[in-house]
Amino acid sequence: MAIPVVAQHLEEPGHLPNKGKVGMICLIIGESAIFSIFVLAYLFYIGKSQWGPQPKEVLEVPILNTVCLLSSSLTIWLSERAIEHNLLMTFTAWLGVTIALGSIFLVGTGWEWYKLIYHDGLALQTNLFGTTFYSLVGLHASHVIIGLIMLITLWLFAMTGHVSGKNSERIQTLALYWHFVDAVWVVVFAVVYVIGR
Amino acid sequence: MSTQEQLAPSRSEGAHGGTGVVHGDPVQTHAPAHTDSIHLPRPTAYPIIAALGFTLLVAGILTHYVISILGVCLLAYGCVGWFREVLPHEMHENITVRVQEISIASARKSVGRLPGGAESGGQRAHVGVGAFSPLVGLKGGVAGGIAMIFPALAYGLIAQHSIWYPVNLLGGAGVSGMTGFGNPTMQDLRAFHMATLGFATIIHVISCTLIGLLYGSILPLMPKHPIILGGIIAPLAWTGILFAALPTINPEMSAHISWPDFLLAQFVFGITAGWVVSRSSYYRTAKSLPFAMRLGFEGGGVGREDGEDHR
Amino acid sequence: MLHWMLKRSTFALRSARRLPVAAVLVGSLLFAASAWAENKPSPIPNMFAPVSTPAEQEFTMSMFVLGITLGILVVVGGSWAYVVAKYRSTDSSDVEPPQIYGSPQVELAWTIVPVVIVVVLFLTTARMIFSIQDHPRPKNALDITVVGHQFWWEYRYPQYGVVVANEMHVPMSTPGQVRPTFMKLQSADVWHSFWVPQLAGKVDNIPDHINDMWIDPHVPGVYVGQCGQFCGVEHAMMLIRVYVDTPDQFQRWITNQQQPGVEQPGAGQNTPQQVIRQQGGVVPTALELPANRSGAGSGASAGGGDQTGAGSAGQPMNQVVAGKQVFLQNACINCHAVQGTNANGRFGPNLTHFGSRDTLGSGIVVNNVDNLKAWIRNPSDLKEGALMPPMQLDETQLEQVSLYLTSLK
Amino acid sequence: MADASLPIGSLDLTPEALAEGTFREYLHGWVTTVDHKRLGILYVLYALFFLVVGGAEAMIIRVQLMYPDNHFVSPEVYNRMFTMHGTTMVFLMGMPLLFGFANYLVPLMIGARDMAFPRLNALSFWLTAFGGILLYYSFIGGFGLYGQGSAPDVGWFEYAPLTTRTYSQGHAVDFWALSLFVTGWGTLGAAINIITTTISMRCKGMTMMRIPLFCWLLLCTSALTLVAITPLTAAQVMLELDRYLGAHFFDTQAGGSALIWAHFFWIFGHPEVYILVLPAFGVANEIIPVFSRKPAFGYTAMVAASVGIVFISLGVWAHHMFTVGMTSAANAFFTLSTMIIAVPTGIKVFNWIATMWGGKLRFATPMLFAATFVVHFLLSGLTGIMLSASPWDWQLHNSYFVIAHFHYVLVGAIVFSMLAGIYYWFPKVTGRLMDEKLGKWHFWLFLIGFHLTFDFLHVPGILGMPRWVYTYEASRGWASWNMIASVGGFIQFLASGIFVWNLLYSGLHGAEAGPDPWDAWTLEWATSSPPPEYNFAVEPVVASRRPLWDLKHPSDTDTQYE
Ligand code: HEA
Ligand code: HEA
Ligand code: HEC
Ligand code: CUA
Ligand SMILES: [Cu+2]
Repeated sequence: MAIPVVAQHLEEPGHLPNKGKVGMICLIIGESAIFSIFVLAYLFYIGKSQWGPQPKEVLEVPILNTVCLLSSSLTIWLSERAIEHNLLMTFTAWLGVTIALGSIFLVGTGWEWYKLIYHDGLALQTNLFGTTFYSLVGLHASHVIIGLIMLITLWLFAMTGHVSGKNSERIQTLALYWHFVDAVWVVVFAVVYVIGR
Repeated sequence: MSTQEQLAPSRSEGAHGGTGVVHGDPVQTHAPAHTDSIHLPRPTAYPIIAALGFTLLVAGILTHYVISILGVCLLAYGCVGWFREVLPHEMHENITVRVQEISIASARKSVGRLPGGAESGGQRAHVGVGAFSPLVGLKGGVAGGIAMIFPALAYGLIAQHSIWYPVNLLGGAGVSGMTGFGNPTMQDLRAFHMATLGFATIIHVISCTLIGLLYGSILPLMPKHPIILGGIIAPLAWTGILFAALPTINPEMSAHISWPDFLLAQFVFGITAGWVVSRSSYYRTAKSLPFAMRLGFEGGGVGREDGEDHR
Repeated sequence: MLHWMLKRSTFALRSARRLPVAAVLVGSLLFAASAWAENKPSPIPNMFAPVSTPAEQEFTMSMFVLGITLGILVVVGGSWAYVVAKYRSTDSSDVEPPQIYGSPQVELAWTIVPVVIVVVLFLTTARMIFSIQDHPRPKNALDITVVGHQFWWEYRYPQYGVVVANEMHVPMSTPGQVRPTFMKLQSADVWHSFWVPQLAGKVDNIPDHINDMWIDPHVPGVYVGQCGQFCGVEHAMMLIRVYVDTPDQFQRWITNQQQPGVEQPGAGQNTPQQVIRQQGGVVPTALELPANRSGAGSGASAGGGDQTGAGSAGQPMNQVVAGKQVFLQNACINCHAVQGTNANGRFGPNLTHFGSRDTLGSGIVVNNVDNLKAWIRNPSDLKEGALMPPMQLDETQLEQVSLYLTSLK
Repeated sequence: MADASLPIGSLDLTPEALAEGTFREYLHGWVTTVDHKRLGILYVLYALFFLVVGGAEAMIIRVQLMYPDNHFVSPEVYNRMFTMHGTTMVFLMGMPLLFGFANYLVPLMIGARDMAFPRLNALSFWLTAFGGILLYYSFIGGFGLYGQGSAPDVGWFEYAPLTTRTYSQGHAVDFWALSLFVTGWGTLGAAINIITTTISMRCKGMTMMRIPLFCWLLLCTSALTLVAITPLTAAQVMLELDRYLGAHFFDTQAGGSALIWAHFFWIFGHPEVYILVLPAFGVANEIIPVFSRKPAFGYTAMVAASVGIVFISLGVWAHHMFTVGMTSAANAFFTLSTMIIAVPTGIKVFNWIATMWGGKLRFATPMLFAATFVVHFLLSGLTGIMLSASPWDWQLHNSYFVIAHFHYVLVGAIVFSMLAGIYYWFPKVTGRLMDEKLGKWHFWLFLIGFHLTFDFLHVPGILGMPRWVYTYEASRGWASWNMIASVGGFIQFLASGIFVWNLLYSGLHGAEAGPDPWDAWTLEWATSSPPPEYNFAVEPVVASRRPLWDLKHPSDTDTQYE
């Protein structure tokens, strides 16, 4: 009589990927598609504005912003590592730095927009450049905001002592999102400030 | 009993994120009276509240901003509630397991077999697995492809005084528009063109590989006269089809082609490829099987020596 | 080809007993192809009755693809029918059939065969695409700019300085006298699509994009089609009429169109057919003129157009002159142009030679005084959602302006 | 082996909570539920409701087109009808139906206790539900507040610039864009959930190459959803930016492009049709083997073909745009990529036929639907190939031939397959069998109606009848074909009535089904009908693709052969 494979030879359920991470990766894939469409629209409309300010005339390359945002990817990675080793203080500190860097980025973007709107007279309605610029950069900024809200919540929990090494998987999932936001900025930066200018 | 080993009870290691953890001792397979309880996520109204909030938020754009404000409030309420539902610990409810034996059995007790499976590679059902290899077909295709170059070039050289003639015809086939080869003159056809050479090579390689693979998989299905089938009948058939269809596919090519010579080249291909394929061991195995089994649609059972499985 | 297809289809019928599907579909396609495939003007815009090179090539293409797919249908559908018929079983014995998991070599075979078929199909299609789309434009070709508007068509003849609406005239093109027509397709507002199946496949009129298309009809007559892209309420009533004239008829027509609009006394009672004959146009043969839509008041019956409005026969000239005044003093001129007057609106159809048209409202009804009155009284009666407002004229004004417009030959 | 018994489920038809609760509590139970089975049922009921609504709209269309020059409804109403019909059927019927099936079945089939994210699951459903309600609210609310406009009326693909403020005043377009924006997030959530469940929640021994084909196809569908629904969401955001904030994405007067909307829509739209059809394949892949008494032929090839379809289908969208004036090279490219899809789909069709070959086919109602699904799909695929030959498509585009093509898939293949699924899994869900006699009536009437309608609609297409026309002239020669099609439509309506009756009747009075009425092989049949909240009292462990086959034939298990 044939004896079927016995259980020991089978894969252990523990080998299945963490569902939080899988879910987050799926979300990121979906979001990337959204961004691609906006990027495509941006690329398609480069140079097609019929009137109003052109990118060359008004855009300045936001070096500081970019540096801040990209380095925040590093800091959040450091905090991920810290929590994995259950170093709560380090974790909280690096998380704080990440939040600070993200906030600087947001303020910088706000400042840039302020200048564009009140100084250069470029609004969403002005021309195709305005339309695509504000929507693409705004889309990214809205993701930064959502990310920041979540990071701040996490930070508050950490400060009140509700976080421990056991949560590190969830924190990594959140960090994944933040990495994604940073990576998207690279694309947005390339498209808006390098190709588009 | 194999049953128990196979669907052996197990204790979950929490890999399911707390949604379905079995508590208690390892379950006894033969103990229907076990009364464990299982944790399932607790029903919650927060998702529906959040969904309603989001919808109202959007609906406000369409109607009145007050509705949006209401939506935002609901959304925030839903999110916070949801958050507290999963943090710090996921809320769950205990469901008591009320085991009742479920018997899984089929009235269909035995499984039909077709004889002769042992030769087909020892499988009950994957006909040809292990024995059949697409490589054979590939080899046949390559061999045929190389072989047919000679009659084709010879034809070009003898009849048209240029080995580029057949190359240009083939290369211009699908690409008359792309290579700017509309309405070619004889001069054009005899001269050397890099583009058509490239296209011709691609077309030749792809089609020879494909047809070779096809030979590799189909000839063993009809193993009686491989050379007649693969070498003569098949090339005749596709030349006939091409003859009928080429005026539509590519009128220029059809106007310049010499069909007898074309057919000759096809025979060379067919015979070579057919010969290579028919030397493979799989081909020889397949010879002894009935057709439907060669096809792999039917039978090909493992002829197990004992009658145990034919209860 | 047809014969062969017919044979195949009866084969399909027999072999596939449980394939009513195939039979019906194949049958009706063949029916459609053969029953109406008369390559001449027809009120049925049948793509299987082409009279112009692009349409003919598309027809060849379609027969080729149809042939191949029918072959596939017969083989695959046939084996389906065979399996379903052969292996249905009411046997309730306790034996399971042999368990087969797969077979690499048949699977390989039925992957490669479709690949080969696809390659053949693709090569053919590609050649057809290039030969239709990238057709070189001969020097003597006629140029027309076709502008889609919400629910009507504007045709500009840049070589002649002529602008007409809704009824397009092109010369016929014969092997002896090749004169294809090349069109530039544009849109004034939303997305439309120009489609006259017997002449060529459709090409879209897109606001931000100019498209090209060409035809070289061989048989004179009137060809119908309609807008092929949803463009608003009256998309259904955005009809197309293409008049294919012999070269000298075309010459006479275009010369007349180049003249400014002059009202011709007493012409109001002419039937459309007479009008066309006077203009040197071709009388539509197999073509019925559109019937009156209900909702329009009284009026001419289908196909005839031989009754005209009561009292219109032999109208004194002064009615027409009065009508001209009505036209020029109302908002009409904001939207409509009549060359030779100060009406030069661009929003609505050009009315310079309105009287020489067979139909009004982009082909929805016969052009006669009654229908015209009904139209001007309230365009939405005939064409709900048309972008011309009801002009609030009284009955005498209506009569006068209608007489004036029909007199513009 | 007759009493091979397993403690993996329990028969518990009336939990006390339910039996004793008031109606209010009962309702409360449904709205707060996070149980994948209940949500699955909700999805399916919701979809069936909208099948009726969309079907009613289709009937209005068919009545209107029955005669030439008909005046049953005004052009404005007609335009609303087909727009809402298309939108409803695709977004509120098709997708919820497939997610309903996925929700109910995927965890059961892979031996899990619930979806990966049960609360997200609830959120997804309710977003879909409220989005649909918002869309239908446009019939009343669209008019009431802002004067012009009512339900969306510019076709289900909402081509720009007809959707700009200039040409569509009122809020019809906004209702379309925003309510589908809402359902879009629901869809995305559901897709994420299904993917994560299949990847991370499998029971022991359930390797990826052992999950039932249905799960594979839903995995593929969900993956496609991730990258296909989101472009639509993005495009809708742009459209609303245009309409509310004065942006110029699709505003042709300010240099915006109408074409780019078309591209964005079809980048979504084409994968969308495969999103709809892949689950239909999945259902067929479960039913055909069971009723042929053979395993699915070529499992690996089926998986490969499905994955192949996912990738290829991302690169073919412009076959909906052959007439927009692309370059000839682009037309050729999209012709090729479109035709290539025939290869993996062909593999599927052949494999289904091979699965039935040599089997013992039992034509119960599920199998009737599943077997005809195969031919319908074959035929509609072949008309698809005709459309993909772009020169012919220049003629056929936007004609009734296209209508016939896609209804052949959407109704003949997808609806047929989904109905097969409903007949097949109804006993699992309710514990009762559906009535066979009514089922056969339903099948034959629906089949006849379907063929009368959609076989004959190919013809007016060839005779030059464009779609979206609220009426046509008698002289065009389209009248008789439309008459036949309308009659067919009414027969479908009748048949659907029988179906609804069958659902209600069998739900209450059907024969007891028992856990495994079809003698099937996947895990969902290893637990009671209906399954308990926790699906399996003990987590199952499997060793092959057909765990129940192994149980039923312990001396001849699959494990040795895979
Ligand atoms: C689920 C739905 C579904 C599915 C599965 C398909 C499948 C296919 N469709 Fe269809 N299609 C739609 C839904 C669907 N379609 C809809 C809704 C529209 C219209 C949208 C609108 O305008 O509103 C549309 C429109 C549409 C168009 C645009 C028409 C136009 O507007 O001009 C085209 C053109 O190429 C097309 C082609 C195809 C092809 C090639 C397939 C292929 O996938 C078919 C492949 C299958 C087979 C070929 C059969 C099996 C294969 C074999 C037996 C192998 C052997 C065969 C060969 C070698 C050919 N479809
Ligand atoms: C899954 C998708 C799907 C389904 C199932 C259907 C089903 C049907 N469709 Fe639809 N259709 C589309 C998707 C679908 N359609 C799309 C996307 C469009 C394009 C829209 C656009 O261009 O914008 C379209 C367009 C479309 C048109 C073209 C309109 C036009 O362009 O002018 C037509 C015309 O005949 C039509 C007809 C039908 C018919 C007769 C059915 C029938 O099969 C319907 C049968 C179903 C029923 C009849 C169910 C009703 C059941 C009941 C009412 C229960 C009864 C209950 C009791 C008695 C208790 N459809
Ligand atoms: C607001 C602009 C507008 C005004 C004012 C207007 N029209 Fe029109 N008219 C149109 C449009 C737009 C059409 C095309 C309608 C269609 O076919 O959908 C049209 C069509 C017509 C046609 C049919 C043309 C054809 O070729 O079929 C006639 C005749 C006509 N108008 C006459 C008049 C007269 C007479 C007046 C004044 C009393 C008038 N119009 C005022 C916009 C206008
Ligand atoms: Cu113009 Cu439809
Ligand atoms: Cu498509």
